[in-house]
Order: sequence, then structure tokens, then C-alpha cells
Amino acid sequence: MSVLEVSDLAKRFGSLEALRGVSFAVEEGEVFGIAGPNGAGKSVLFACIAGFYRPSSGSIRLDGEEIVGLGPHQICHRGLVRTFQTPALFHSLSIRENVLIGARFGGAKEDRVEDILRFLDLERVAERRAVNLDLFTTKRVVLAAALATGCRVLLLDEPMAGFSFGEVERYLDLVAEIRRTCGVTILIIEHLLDVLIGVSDRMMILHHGQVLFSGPPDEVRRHQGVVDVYLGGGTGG
Amino acid sequence: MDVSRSRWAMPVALMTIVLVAAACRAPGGGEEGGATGEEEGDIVVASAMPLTGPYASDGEEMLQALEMAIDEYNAEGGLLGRKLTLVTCDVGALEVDTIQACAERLLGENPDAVITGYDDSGVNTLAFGEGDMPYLHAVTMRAAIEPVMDDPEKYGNVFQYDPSDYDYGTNAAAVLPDVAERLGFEPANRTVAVITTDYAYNAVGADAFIETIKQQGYDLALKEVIPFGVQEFGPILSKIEEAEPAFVTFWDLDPSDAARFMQQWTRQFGDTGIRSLVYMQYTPNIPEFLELAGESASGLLWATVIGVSDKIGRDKTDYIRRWTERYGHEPFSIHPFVVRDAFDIWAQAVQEVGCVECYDKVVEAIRATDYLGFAGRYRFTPPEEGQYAMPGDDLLPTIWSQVQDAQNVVVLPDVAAEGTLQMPPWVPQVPQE
Amino acid sequence: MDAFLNSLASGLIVGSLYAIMAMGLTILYGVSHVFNFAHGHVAVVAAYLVWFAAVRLGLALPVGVAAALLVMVVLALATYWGAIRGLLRRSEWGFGTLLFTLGLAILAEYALLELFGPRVKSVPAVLPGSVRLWFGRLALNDLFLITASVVLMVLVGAFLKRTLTGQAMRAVAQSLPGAQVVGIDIDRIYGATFIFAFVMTGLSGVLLGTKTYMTPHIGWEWMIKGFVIVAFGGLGSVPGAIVAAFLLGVVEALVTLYLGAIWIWPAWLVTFIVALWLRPQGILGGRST
Amino acid sequence: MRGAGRRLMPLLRPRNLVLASVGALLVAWPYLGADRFVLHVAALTFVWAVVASYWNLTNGFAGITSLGNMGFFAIGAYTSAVLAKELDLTPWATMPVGALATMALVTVLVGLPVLRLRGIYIALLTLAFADALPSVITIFRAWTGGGIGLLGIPELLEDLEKWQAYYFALAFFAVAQAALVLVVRGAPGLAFVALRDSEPFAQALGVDRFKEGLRVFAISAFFTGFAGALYAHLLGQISPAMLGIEQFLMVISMWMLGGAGTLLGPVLGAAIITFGNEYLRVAGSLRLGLLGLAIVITVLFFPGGIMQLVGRARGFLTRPRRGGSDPDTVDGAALPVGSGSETGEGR
Repeated sequence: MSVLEVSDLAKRFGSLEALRGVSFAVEEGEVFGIAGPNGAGKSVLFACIAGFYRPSSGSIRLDGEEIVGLGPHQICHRGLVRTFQTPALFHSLSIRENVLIGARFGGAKEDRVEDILRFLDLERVAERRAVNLDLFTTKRVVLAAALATGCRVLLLDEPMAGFSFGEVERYLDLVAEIRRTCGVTILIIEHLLDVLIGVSDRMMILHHGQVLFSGPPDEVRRHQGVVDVYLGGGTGG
Repeated sequence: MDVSRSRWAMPVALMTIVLVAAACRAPGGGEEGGATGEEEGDIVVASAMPLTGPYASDGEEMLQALEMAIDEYNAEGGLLGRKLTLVTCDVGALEVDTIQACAERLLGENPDAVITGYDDSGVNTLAFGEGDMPYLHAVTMRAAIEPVMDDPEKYGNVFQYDPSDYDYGTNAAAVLPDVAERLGFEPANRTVAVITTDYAYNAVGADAFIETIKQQGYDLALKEVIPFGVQEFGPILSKIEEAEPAFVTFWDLDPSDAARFMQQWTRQFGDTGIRSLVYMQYTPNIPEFLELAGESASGLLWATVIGVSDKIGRDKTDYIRRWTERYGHEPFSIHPFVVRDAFDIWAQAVQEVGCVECYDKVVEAIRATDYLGFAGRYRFTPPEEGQYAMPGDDLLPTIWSQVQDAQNVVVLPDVAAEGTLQMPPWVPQVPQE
Repeated sequence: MDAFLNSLASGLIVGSLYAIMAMGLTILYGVSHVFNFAHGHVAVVAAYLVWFAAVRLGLALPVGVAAALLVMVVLALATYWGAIRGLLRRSEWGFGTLLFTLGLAILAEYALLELFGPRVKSVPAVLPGSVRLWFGRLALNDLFLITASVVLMVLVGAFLKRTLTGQAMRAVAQSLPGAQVVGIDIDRIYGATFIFAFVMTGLSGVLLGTKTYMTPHIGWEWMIKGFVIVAFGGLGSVPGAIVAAFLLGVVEALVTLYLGAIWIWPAWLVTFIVALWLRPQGILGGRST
Repeated sequence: MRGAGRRLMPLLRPRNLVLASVGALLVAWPYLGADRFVLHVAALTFVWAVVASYWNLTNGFAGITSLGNMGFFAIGAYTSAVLAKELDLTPWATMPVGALATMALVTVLVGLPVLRLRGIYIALLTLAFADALPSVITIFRAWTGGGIGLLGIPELLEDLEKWQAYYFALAFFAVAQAALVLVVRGAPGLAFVALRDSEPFAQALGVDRFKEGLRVFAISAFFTGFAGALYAHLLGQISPAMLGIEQFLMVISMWMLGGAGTLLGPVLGAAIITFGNEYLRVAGSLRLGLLGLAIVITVLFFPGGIMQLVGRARGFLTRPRRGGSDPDTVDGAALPVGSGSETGEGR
């Protein structure tokens, strides 16, 4: 059974159709990459799955159970956490407390906090306030807080935007490590096709709110529609 | 989270210390409550009064009356040759805890007497009764004299220098049928309407009225408990119109409420007519009432258990002259007169016994008072009966006035009457069937 | 039936009082998101000024009103440029303005107490006399109040729709960043809004002064009543406030007729909870804040 | 790393030492010759400090703009007083009942509807709630005494002395403050800091605004109700006047002037305002003017309240972990308060 199953999802804002008939399924333990040009509806999709938007129609099943209509915190309690493209940490708290929020309210045990801090190499800075951190540390804190909830499905929204090349490498290593040791299913939105192809087990391309392509990463480049969109849209892949 | 645990430990420790300390023994702190000052310093008169909030206009005159009294006594060499000083405290909107705080504060000054106009809605006796010095107040409430009845030992120093709210009710029930008879007023039925706030001063009087008038065979057609500040009496007037009770009684201390009621009453019934007499407790005595209600109040009857009439009590002209000289206008209300009466009663008692700090003797002397003041003759009931100034036509008469041509005219009792009762303009001349 | 009609008339009168109380408050909130705790006191200050001019100085009523409104303009400018403008630039602006207006209200009460004393005052009725209808008499002044509240509503509506300043105010109300983008001078618009709201509020105080009389203390009552009505109708919505005011006025009259006056506040509260449950933005409040 | 040394160290921080000596001073005060009046006002101060602190919990910490806390206070006071009087129970039993009743009533009647709303609407509904109470008290006048008030409420002890009242109030204050520290440093406090800093992220991590809000509401109602009950039994009489505008302004000024969103602010505010108010009663109406002036000046020049002044003088009295050089707080004294930032969409 798929961990996450989205079928015929639609989201309209007034007359604007952000998502139309989106269907896909994610299997347990895989890394599922999502790409698409700006305005393709990637973030809206995440917002719908994580309960921030209520879909106009369609269904979203987590472990076979319908989660449409639940609030973000309820969906988190069921084991699905999303992160945001522009991360806003809890700036008046320390890094440890940022992670603690996830552990305490996400429903996991709090003794995970130290392990997670160590795992993401945040131990040394744990007492620092989460303000004016460099981007890579920020992203690691976000990951740590998300993992602290004990989630089984993690939605990462363009986590590597703004990274240097080296940082991208290190981040991808982390993702792989998380997947290996924690057995977390990961959905990842990424602008850069290359990066996504490297890390994903399967991929999906969204365009104008619709699924353009869905399948193994190595087939993406051969798909005519994707080529058209990415070349025609002027966005290098 | 060991950090939070350590923060938790501190208050717990503190609390333990507190409880242990509390359990240990009585500290010597505030033991003295009564008189300690044997020294021949100033005589301290304390007073609590509402200087801010909704009752501030009364409080202002009470303060002026006391200041004038003290200045006048001091100009004459003080009392027993000692100078008088005044300490005051603002009781604001008469909340319970402000009165208690005021009492604590004023008692802390070791006053030789507490003299107020009114300072409270019924807990003053308990608060000021803590001390031994004589305390004279005109709160005009049953709640203020009940503690004295219950514990004359402890509260024997508390005097209410006028009758109480309860007496308004019994008096109105006794006098209204008499007024009807004198006027030749023929009611449509033998019912009464009561419109009252829930404020003790009003509610106790209203309840006493209902109780007493029922014994005379009247039925209660309507009882409306209203909040202060009602803007539109339309719905209530409609109910009155249907019931057409013989007496409509209105118990609301706020002069603007009362003024609105009369304006709307006269508008509603001025030309269609209604066979009802309208009575109010005290409120038209507040000068703003007539200013606001004006002509529309004509025909209204009202009473005050302590009042000022030219024909009763001692001559007021000189006092009014001195007041006007000092403050630039004549007294607005009765407070300048009655507060001064209370002050004089106390001062006379002190002079009689020849000492100030001998509180028991001064209290005894006040109990024996038979003093003719501006408002009438003051004589107090025994402590077991609450120690308040007795009502009575030859003592403190309940003064009935009627508004005639937008003026207050004293109509009862006969000894004080300045004019005669007139049929209210809204009562139809020829009884209709 | 007459009793019912009579009560209904009372309800409309009270409703118009409430509508007048609420108007300035809702406009100010709608445009600037400043919740004016001194609203009631601004109204009382104007009422006292008119009393002073008309009764103490013996000037004609319109002259007094004009003078009072002029003072309102000055007060509005002083409040906005002297304090609110600075407060709005802080991250804590909502809390800061709330607290500031609260302090201002207390100061105003103190000033009135010192200047005019604690005694009850009233503004002379604009239209003395009364008119006879089939179910009873209505005071002309009350009819005037009902008319005035409706006329004011229409005028406010026209001002917001037709004039350039009004349009800019609406633009700011709908979206502050949007308004800034199209080049609206926010300071100017806020200043104008404060003037507009203070003048409206002052006018309301004068109208209220003819009916409910005033003491330095009464501003709180006016503020709280206005507060509830504005919320009920939807913050920032002028028609909403008017509808809510008349609705509550009529509810109040009927509750008084059938249950007793003491049930007014509980009835308000229940109506309020139900209304908010059904429409969390208030009756006609379009914007969710 | 969790040895005794590390646990003892924070206890010896200067901040805690100052607090401890202030505490000791408070305990010793009646022995140091404080008179009746001072003890009376001090006891009231403790009660008001608790009310102000928990008002600050909902508004200053949790960003729930409640204006109805005096209503909670009155419910606690009346419930306990009526039970003790009518059923002839000891106040020690009725006070917790009063507090629990307040918690239940407020959570169901106010919390559930209110927490579905936002910002200023919460303020309005809670205010309407508190303003409806005097009518309710009047309607049930058979028990409550109506506008006359309830007199002769059983006191905590027979012939309660002022110094006893003082210690009871102090003990209650200490417990309430300890509980407040737990709440603020504990889960609800953390949740609200998180919601304020970044609401979407907090929600994504499983923070439930409604549940936490309800919890804070319940806790606040419990202690405010308890304070009301204690107040009733300390004074022996209560009346609906406690719901009047003056009392409301006083208590709200306590935490606003003291410093919203700080732990010590409301306590200092309560002390200054209660004592100032009582000592200024001799000054008549000037009291009002001074209060108004104090508020206006504070807002304009010291938006962090008294705590900002204290914080400026000594950093350690403020909240060292969450204060510091936070760009969003003023001199590290005040935490943001929900009212404005929440309702304002466009700033």
C-alpha cells in the first residue's frame, strides 16, 4: 500500500485553477521528486497535502486514511510534516528549543532531541538563538525540527534554494542519510532538474497545475512535454 | 529542561518559608487600632467620600461642607482649644475594596472622629466600626445599621444620622394613599408599579414599599428591575399603560435616568392621560434632575427622609450666606446642611464631655443627643435598634415635595408645607369609564 | 399592538443612538486599524464644548457645534501626528495604539472633571417638541436622531465613494501595500481619516448629549456600546454598524417589553455569540481581519 | 552533565538571588512593623498581581486579546462566596471549587466560541461577556444579593487579622507565580512563542493553536477565579461594582504598564498601581490624571513598560534567554503582543 495517495486533486482560488486533476502515489521509503516551472502549483500541492489549504476537490490519503479537512497540526500528528521554501525559524527560541517544539507538539518522545541534534551536527550551536543563522544551518534546524516530530513522511519545499554547490552536496548526503537511518518517505520540490534526478527514486513534473510527467528520473529528459516546457519556458534543466 | 526545574524550586521554597512563617506566630505589626495619641496635637477628623466617578458631584459638596466647618471652628479657636485637621479619602464608585482600603487608610491616621456624607453601599459600618472613635454617616441604608443591631458592643461607635432606605418604602406606602385621598384622586384599580434599579439604596426601599403596600390591599401590577442608564422607557411605559396602576413608583438614584423617565412619561401620557400618581425616591433632590427634566416633571411627587425646609430645623440663612461667600454659589443639595449637622453633633458632644480622645464618653454623649440642626431634630435610636436618627414629623420629617411649574414645592408634612398638593397634569379631570 | 409599536419606536430611537455611537469608531478602525479606546471620550469632549458654547456662553447652537468640530479637527491632527503616527511604525503598533488611546481616555475624563465639574450636563435638544402618531407620541428630537443617523450614513457612504480622499481611504482599507504601490500618501490619508473620524465622533457626541446627557464618566459607556455594535456589524463596515445598531436597539426594546430591562446585556451577549458563530466577520464585515 | 553542581548554579544567579531576598523581605515584612493599612493594601496587591499576571498570560504571552478577565475574577468570587454562605462550607473548600467552576464556565462559555475568532473580535466578545455579568448577578439576586452585593461572606479564619490575610495572599501569590512560570516555560508558553514567531512552521510541526489557547484560557480562568475567591473571603463582602470600569482600568494598566509579555512586569505594575492608587486617594481626582498621564508617557517613551526601565538598569532581571538583543522586542523587555500584529493585515 502507498504511504501517500493523492487522487484527482483540484484547488481553485476564485477563477484561478492552481491544481487540476493531480493524482499520484508515493511508496514507503522512497524519495519522490517534484519539479515544474514557477507557478506550476508545486507549493500549492504541498499546502493542500499538509492541510494548509483545503482542496476544492479530490482526495488525499495517508496510510489509506483520508486527511482532507484536517488541520496542519492534525496531519503532523499523523506523521506528515512539510517545510517551507523561505524558512522562518522561531527566532526568539534557541536552536534546541526549535527542535524541541517539533518533539513536544509533533507527538514524539522528547528524548529524541539530543540524538537529532547530534545527527544533524547541531550540538555545538544548540544553545544559540535561532536568529541570524547562515542558510545551511537554518535548513538543518528545519530538518531537525521536522524529524523531531517523529514524522514518517517529509515534504521539503525547495530546500536547497540559495545553496552553494558544496552545500547542495552536503544537503543531499543528509537527505540520503535520513532516508537510510530513519526510513522516512521524502517528497522534495526542487527547481533544478539535475539535482532532483540525482536524488529521486521517482519523479513528477507539474505544469499549469496538471501532471505533465510521472515516472522514473531517467525518463524525464526524454519526455517531449518536459523538454518543451523547460526549454520553451527558458528555464535551464 | 533542568532550567525550568530550578526556577520552579525557588518559588516553592519561598512558599514553604511563607507558610511556616504564617503558622508560627502573630507579628507585632498592626496591633494598635485605637487611640494611642495622648499628646495634645491636632484633632484629626477623617472622612471618606466619592470625589471621582458617578457620585462625584455629591462628594464635592460633602468635602466643601467639612472644609468649611473645620475652617470656621479653627477660626474660633478650634475645639477645646485644639486645632482641627481634616484627612480625606476618595471612595470612587463605592466599590467594596476601595471603601475598605479607605477605612484602613483613614484608621491608620488615628482619627478622633470619622464624619462623612455617604461613603458607601453598605459595608462602611464593618470597615469603620473597627475603630473606637465616633463615626457619623448618612449612608441611609439598612445594610449600614444592621451590623450595629447585631453587635452593639463592637459597632456602638457607628451612628447613621438619618433614617434608612427601608423607611422610604414604609413611608411611601403610608403616605401615597393619603395623598390620593387629599387630591380626590380616583385610581382605575388598586395596583402599584415599581421601577427600581438593583442598587441597594433603591432596591431595599422598593422592596419595603411592595411589602407594606400589599398589606393595605394593593396588588403589584408591575415590577421592573432596570440597569442604570436606560435610554428609552418606551416598553416599560407601554406596560404601565396597560396596567394603569394607582401608583407608579420610581427608584433610581441617577438623576439623568429619572429625568429621562419623566420626559418620556409626560410625552407618552401628557395628552392621552393616565390615572396614576408618580412617586420617586429622593432623586429629584439632586439639582440636576430639574435642570434636565424641566417642565416635564411637573406633577411628580417625591420624598426624602432627610431634607431641608425653611420651616423645619434651625435657621439656615446665615449658613447659606457664609457658604455663598466662600464658594460663590448657594448650596446645590442637602449635603452641605446635613454634613454640617453631623459635624456639629460631634463637636457638641466633645464640648459636653470636655475631652476628645475619651471616645466612649463622646459616643455616650452622641447617643444622648437631642440636637436641632438644619434638617430637623436629631435623636438616635438605641444601639440595639441600629443607632440611627429617628424619623418623625417633630424629629427628622420625611419631606414630600411636588414638582409644580418646574419647581420643587414642599407639600408634606403640613408643618413644613410651602404649597398645596395639585392634581398631576396627566390625570384626566373627569373620570372616564 | 400599540405596546409593540411603541417599543419598536423605542428600539429605533435607541438603535439610532447606537448607530451614531459606532460610526466614527468603525471608520477609524476600517482604514487605519487603530482601535480607539478614547472614542467615547472624544464624543463627550465635543458634547461638553457644545454645552459650554451654547449654555454657558449663550451662543447659537450651530455656532457651538461648528466651534466644537473645529476643535475636533485640531485634536485629530494632534493625536495622529503627535502620537499615533509614531506608534504605528512600531512592530507593536496594535497594542501601543490601544494602550495609548486608553490613557488618552483617562486623561480626557480627568480634564473634563477639572474643567466642567462632575455634575450632569445636557446639550439643548436640537428640535424641541413632539409629534402625535396613532400609537403614541414621539419627540421630534428622537425623530431627528433617527434621521440624522441615516443621513450621516448616506453622507459617509457618498464621501467614501465619490470623493478622491474617500476613495483613497477605501483603497487603504482594502490593502495598505496596494495603496502604497499606487502612490497614495499614507500619512495624508491617515491624517484625513483621523479628522473624519473625530469629526464624526464629535458630532455623535453632540447628538447623544441631547438625549443621554453627559458626565465626564459617560464616555466609557458610549465606547463599550459602540465597541460591541461595531464588532457585531463587522469592524470597518459602516452599513454593518448601522444594521447592527438598529438590530440591537430593537432587540433591546423587545427584551425590555417581554422579559425586563435587566435581560438586555445577556440578550446582547447571546445575540452576539450566535452572530459571530454564523459570521465570524460580523454581519456585513467583508474583510476577515 | 546533570550533576548537582549544574543544577545549583542557576539558583545562585544574581537574578535569583535578588528574587530570593525580595521574597524573604516580603515574608518578614509584617515583623518589620508594617501597619494595618500597609498590610491590607499589600494583601490586595498580591491578589491583583495574580489577576494581572494571568491576564498578561492570555494577552501578553499567548496573544489572545481577552478583555473579560475581570469577569473570570467575579465568577470565582461569587461562586465561592455563595457556596460558603449558602451551604455553610469552609472557604478552604469553596475556593478551589470556585476556581474550578470558573475554569469550566469560562472555557466552555467563552473559550470555545472566542478561540475560533481572531484579535479584536476576541476582545469584543470577552468584554461583552464581562459586561453581561452584573445583569446575571442581578437576575440571581436570591443567591448573589444582586446590586446590594454579598455581605457577611465567611472569612478565611474567624476574626481574620490583617497579618494573616497578608500571609494567605502572599502564599497564594507564590503558588500562582510558580504555576505561571511552569506554564510560560512549559509547553503552552513554548507553543505561543512558536506561533508568534512563525505560525505556519509551528502548525506544520504539530502546534495546535486552538488547543493551546483553550489550555491557556483554562489555566488563566482557574487562577483568576481563585484570586476572586480569595478576594471575597479576605474582604468578607463583594458586589457587582468589582466589574466596574475603574477596576477594569486599574488591573489592565497593571500588566500594560508593568510590561506585557514579561513575568515580573505585571507584579511590579500591580504593586505600583495598587499602592499608588491608595496613597493618592487623598489627592482626589488628581489620581485619574496621574494614571492617564502615566499610561500615555509609558506608551510613547517606554513601550516595554516598567520592565523596560528595569531591563535598562540591569539586564539580568529581564528574560535572559528570550530577551537579549531580539530585534522584535524593545530593549529585550517586552515580547510582542498579539493584538495588533494579528489583526493588522497590511502593515
